[in-house]
Amino acid sequence: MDFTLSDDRQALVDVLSRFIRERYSLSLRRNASQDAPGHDSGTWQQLAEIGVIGALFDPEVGGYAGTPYDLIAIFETLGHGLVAEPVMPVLMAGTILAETRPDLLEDVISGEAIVVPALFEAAGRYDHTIVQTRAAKSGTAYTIDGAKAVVLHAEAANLLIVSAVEDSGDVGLFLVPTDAEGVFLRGYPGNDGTRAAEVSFTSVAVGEDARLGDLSLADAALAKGSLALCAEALGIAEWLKTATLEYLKTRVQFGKPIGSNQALQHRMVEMVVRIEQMRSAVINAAAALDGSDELARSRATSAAKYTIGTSGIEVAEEAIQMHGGIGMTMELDMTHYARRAVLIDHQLGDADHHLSKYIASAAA
Amino acid sequence: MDFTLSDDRQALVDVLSRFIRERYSLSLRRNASQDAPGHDSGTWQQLAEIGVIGALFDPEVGGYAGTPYDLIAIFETLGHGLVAEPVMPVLMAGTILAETRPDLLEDVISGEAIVVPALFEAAGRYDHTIVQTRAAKSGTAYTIDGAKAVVLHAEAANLLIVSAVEDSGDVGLFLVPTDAEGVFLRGYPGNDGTRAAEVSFTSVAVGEDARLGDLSLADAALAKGSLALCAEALGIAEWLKTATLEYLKTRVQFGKPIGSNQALQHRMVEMVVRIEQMRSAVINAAAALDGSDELARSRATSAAKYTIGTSGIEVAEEAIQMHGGIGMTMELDMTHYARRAVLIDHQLGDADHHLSKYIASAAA
Amino acid sequence: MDLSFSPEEQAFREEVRDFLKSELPERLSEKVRTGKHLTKAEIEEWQAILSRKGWLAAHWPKEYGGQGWSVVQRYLYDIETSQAHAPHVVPFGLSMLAPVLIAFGSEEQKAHWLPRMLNGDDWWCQGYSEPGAGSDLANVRTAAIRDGDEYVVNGQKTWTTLGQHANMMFCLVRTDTDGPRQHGISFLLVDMEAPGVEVRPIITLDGGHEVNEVFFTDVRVPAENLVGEEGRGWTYAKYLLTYERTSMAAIGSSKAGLAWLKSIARAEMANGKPLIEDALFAARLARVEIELANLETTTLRVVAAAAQGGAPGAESSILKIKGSEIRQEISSLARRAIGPYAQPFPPEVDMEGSNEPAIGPDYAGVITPNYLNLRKLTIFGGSNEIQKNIISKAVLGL
Amino acid sequence: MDLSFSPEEQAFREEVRDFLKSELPERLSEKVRTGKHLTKAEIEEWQAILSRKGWLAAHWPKEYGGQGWSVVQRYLYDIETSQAHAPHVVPFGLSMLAPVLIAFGSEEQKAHWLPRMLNGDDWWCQGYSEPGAGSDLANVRTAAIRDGDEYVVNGQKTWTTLGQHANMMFCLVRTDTDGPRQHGISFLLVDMEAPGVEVRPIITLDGGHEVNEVFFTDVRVPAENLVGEEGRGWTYAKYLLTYERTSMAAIGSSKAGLAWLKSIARAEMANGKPLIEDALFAARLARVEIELANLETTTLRVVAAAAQGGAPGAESSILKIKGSEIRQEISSLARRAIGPYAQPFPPEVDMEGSNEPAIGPDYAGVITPNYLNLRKLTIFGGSNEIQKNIISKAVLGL
Repeated sequence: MDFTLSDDRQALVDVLSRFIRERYSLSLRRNASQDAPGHDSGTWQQLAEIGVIGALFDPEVGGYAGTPYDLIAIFETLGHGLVAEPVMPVLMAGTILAETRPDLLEDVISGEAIVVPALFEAAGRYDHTIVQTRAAKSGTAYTIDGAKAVVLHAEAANLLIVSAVEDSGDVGLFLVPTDAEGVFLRGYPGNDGTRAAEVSFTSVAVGEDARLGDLSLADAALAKGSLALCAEALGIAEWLKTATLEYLKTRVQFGKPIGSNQALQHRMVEMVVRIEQMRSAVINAAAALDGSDELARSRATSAAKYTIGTSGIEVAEEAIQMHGGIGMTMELDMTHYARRAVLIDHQLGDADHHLSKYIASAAA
Repeated sequence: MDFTLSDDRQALVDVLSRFIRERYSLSLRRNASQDAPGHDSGTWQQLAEIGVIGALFDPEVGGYAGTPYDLIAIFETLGHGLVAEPVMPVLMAGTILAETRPDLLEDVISGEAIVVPALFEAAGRYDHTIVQTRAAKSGTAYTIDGAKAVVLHAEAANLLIVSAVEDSGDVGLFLVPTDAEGVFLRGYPGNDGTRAAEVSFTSVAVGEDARLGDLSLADAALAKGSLALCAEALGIAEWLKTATLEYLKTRVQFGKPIGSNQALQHRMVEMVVRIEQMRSAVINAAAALDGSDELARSRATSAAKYTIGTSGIEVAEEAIQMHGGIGMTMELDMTHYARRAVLIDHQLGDADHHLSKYIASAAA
Repeated sequence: MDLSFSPEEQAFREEVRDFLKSELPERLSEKVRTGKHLTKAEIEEWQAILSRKGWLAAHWPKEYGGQGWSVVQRYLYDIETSQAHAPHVVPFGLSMLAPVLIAFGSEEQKAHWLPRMLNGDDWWCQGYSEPGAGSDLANVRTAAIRDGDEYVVNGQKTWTTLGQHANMMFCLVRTDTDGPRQHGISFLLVDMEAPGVEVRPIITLDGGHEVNEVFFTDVRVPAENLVGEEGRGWTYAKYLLTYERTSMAAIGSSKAGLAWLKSIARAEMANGKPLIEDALFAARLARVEIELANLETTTLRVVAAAAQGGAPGAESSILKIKGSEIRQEISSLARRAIGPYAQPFPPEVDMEGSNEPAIGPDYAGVITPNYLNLRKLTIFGGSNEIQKNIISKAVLGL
Repeated sequence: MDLSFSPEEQAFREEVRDFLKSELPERLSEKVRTGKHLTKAEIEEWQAILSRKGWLAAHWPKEYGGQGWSVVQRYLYDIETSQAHAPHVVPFGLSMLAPVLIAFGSEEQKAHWLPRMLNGDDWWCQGYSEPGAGSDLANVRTAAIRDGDEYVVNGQKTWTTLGQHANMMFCLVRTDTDGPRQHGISFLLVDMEAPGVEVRPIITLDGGHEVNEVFFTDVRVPAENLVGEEGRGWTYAKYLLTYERTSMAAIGSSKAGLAWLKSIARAEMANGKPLIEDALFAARLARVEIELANLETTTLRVVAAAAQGGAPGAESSILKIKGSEIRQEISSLARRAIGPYAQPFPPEVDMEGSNEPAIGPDYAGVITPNYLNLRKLTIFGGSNEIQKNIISKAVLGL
């Protein structure tokens, strides 16, 4: 039993942390999200160069790491730096490509290509199995019609992995270039500084080789994506804790640091307890993902996303409250972390969604 | 709009309060609950004499008051004194008798007779409409077979009002003497100091006139009983607040009153806020009961029972916690109030039961 | 005990309803209902309608152009206007400065400023908070030094709500630095268009511009703009803080918000049925609805006590605590209700109305910003922590 | 990072399981599983079985008859015994006094008392708390005055768990009233059968008799029963308080309690279906199950740190806080689960087993008393408020 990071993993975290500290900033993040492509291409290239993209994937498919423990190390660090680059979507898409088109991964790992999944639709809410987009086959080609909702970093992508109902009634996954005729992206900034888009497909023609496989390929991608979000939320929560603690110690009101108020001290302790539990939930999810028990994996992933969703928001709200008025302003880095902490719950299924999944799997 | 007590009502409260202060005690209460009849007959007679039983009922049926506002004044006072007499069951039974056998009320009001309802069965949990006890008719007589669960103050009663399925399949209410042949009472003290019994009926023969009417007669009785429990819980919560506040001011630890701890101050404030909301919930239920809108009555009753159930337990648990070690002992009056506060939630439907009812009525 | 309103009060309520039905433009109420921001012109449009009816300052004494409404009437009016989604009247002049002027202002000040309020001539803002002071309002450092017939003001105010629209500010300034710090504070009326006044926006975490910083550099203010006596400003400010406390429960806003939330929960689908039928979501909705019904009666109890002459004291802090918690909970539930569409940040055009279709359901765009914006409720107006300190001390004697 | 146990640890776990399967009498485990109280004889029966196996004091160093288990082994042992519903070993001698004796006792004391513990000759109780002291353990007023070869002890202890069974007590006494109050405290072993010792029961709010008051009137204690140096008792007591902190998370007890709760929720019917299928109840169950799974890993992280030589510090207060909250929540849910049958107070015969049928379902009788009894978890052992103060100071530096 060992909860420490291996030397390799620690080295990667150190490099990534230093890169974020020295080369990334919230102003760069803010500017990038205002317009397409919605992220900073220079940052992306550098993330690829220092090996972060490669570390998402297995050596078998050309990556450098790729275990669930690598993922939590990377995403906790990205969360701590509030990096708004398409790492999580690329992890998901890459996970699908690794199974289906490993030849495409090389360009992804080098940073030349960005592939993101487009799996959710407006009518489906958090359920990716509700699909209305259609892929009609004629001869050796497919024609795709439909729309995908809140596709994270769609504008940054060269390729989308799109779920669509085939003539058989089953749902398949298709590789669709974002610049294909009939693909329309309506991009927007997110309330958390992550850019996304509504994506519509009107008679989009793709070849037979665009079909990657069926929807079940998405399961592993969604589990890894959820783990990544959980780890990111953990990094954010740790950052919020540090910032709030610092504020309690330095902010003077009525002649003494506000941290001398016992009521705030006890609430701060509750925040710390929550964050320790969040960390354990993330570790549990990683361990389950590392194992082979399908049910345990699904349960631990949902347990983690539930824990992160509820506690992450509590931490964010307490951080804002304890900062008082200044905590209401965009000027403060803290509020950007808090916004992201809240919105993470709205990606890949919120706490309610995952609690229900957890309960259903217990009954199963 | 007026939230003050009328002069008559205030006078009744004053008399009852003085009686409790001067003549009632927790040791008397404790002794009485150890064995049948499970309450103190002397106290009961005096409650009748000072008009408390009569004040439960309408002048039309021989009582002196009987509005929902009278009920909350009486039961809040009884709660504040932690009186464990069968007032609430008698209110419920009397409400049914007032509609069906007003001739029997005179003895109830004078304190000579005690009638209590036996409406719930083990399989029904909090749902009184699930009835397995049967009343078979032959000629002009009924034969009753079955069992009732946790019948409050059954041993104190001369008569029970028993729900039973008739040959038609409908459920009727029957008046059954506790000393009738075939009635067996297994009495026990409650965790809250209220005595109750498991009651079984084996070929119990009653006459045709024992049938009071159908089960819907119980609705008004249950609503009034719930209101009474809510008001009692309010009186208990107020008592717990006062006792805890006093303790915070006088108990010295680490050289200062524990009430100087801001963390406890803020929790004490939360207790106060809860109790103000409890009081409003009780008033809302009384107002709805006073009105004629069936749906509003059901909703406000369930809202109050839900509020009382959740907040009453919170108040009790906080009172114990803030008293520390001494709050764990039977020796302290406080713990008896706290136990009753918790167990009230288990009578006439708990917070979950009433929240579900509330939601169902909203959908209706 | 009697929870019903008197026939006169019922009739009044009907009158308010009728007025709203006929006079409140749907164009405005629809924006309010769906959480959109109103422009300055729209707010002024509604205030002019109220002014014509004589209801813009109805809570004022009759002699100054008010209706002399009772606390119960004011409560009913608040509830009805909120539930009809009428725009909020900007309270700074009408509800915050006016009572101070009426109680402590000179005859000249009353004669000059009160009719201008009724007429919509001035847009007032409040200058209490200063940077770093937080809930410690007596921590006033903005200096006003007497120089002949004028004060020269230097310093900074912050959290000035809608200060970008204002032409006048009432503010606390320090006229004396000796003695207990509450004593050297004075209450001054400052022309925002005077040289040396600079207003800078504060963008809040919802991305909105509602509050501002205001800088004073050698701003000259006529001495006649001093309200009451020099050095007594803290007394006036405290008088104002206890004024209109029952409105802090925000029952009307919460009721309107809850109705809107329910309509959203009926429209959203989760697991193949309307979200409002989801057991966990329905339970949360029911809990907050019950809390709100309880708080409405708690508020009425305070109102009734005030109507019988009892001044609402520290108990009204209970209304502030619970009222803010309920409004925040409703806004959180709305955010949860819209699922993935909590993510898109609405461009300005969406907020103001545009021809482009909304991103996601048309109600979704404002929900997350509203949730974020309402975090302020437990911070501003005396944070909930401060309210708990007040109750602990004043009510519980701890 | 590696969450798995080593092959050796896995093998150890299997060994514990096998032992429990073959040696733990079902008569005892069934009582533990269903929350019944064990008699003194039953506790001693189980301790004798453990003693024969050499596991009664397995955590002791080998030289004293222990197994020298690692922290991981101790953790696994705790989990397995709890989940198998083995009776709890009375910790006062074996886990609380013994470490102090081993660290600070004389050779004579170790040679005399430790084998007697393994042999079950003594039943130890703890004499720390005094009336009115609460979580302020240094508030010791029981006086021990040296008189030749003896101490004469006068005073009172309270909350003495299972003191009614004990023949020996280790306690803190005041041997010096000058100087800082921590300094005059000594650590003394007292024969409970000595003249002048009186034990009076405290009935707790669940109606049970678990704790006692102990009065000392001119009790003469041989000076050889002083542990370590006079005046250093506070140091020894604190050493003991930080010992075995990870067990405060009570993971094993909570897991066993949760399993029992689920079996009850499957048996109880609500609205025509098993309670466990009720959406609100299922959600509460799932929440506490998730919290527990998280806490288990939090505990393992502390255990792993300790295994690598890091001493569990104030972080273990986190385990106490969360562990007690989870156990209380499980006991609350059990109370809710049994509905109206939370009401009957079980007569003594029910607790000890009798031929009369239970009132209501057979699992119901002990549930409410257990819920009430477990309120102690957040009060005793350093209240959760004290734990928060500790974390605030020691971990957060506030």
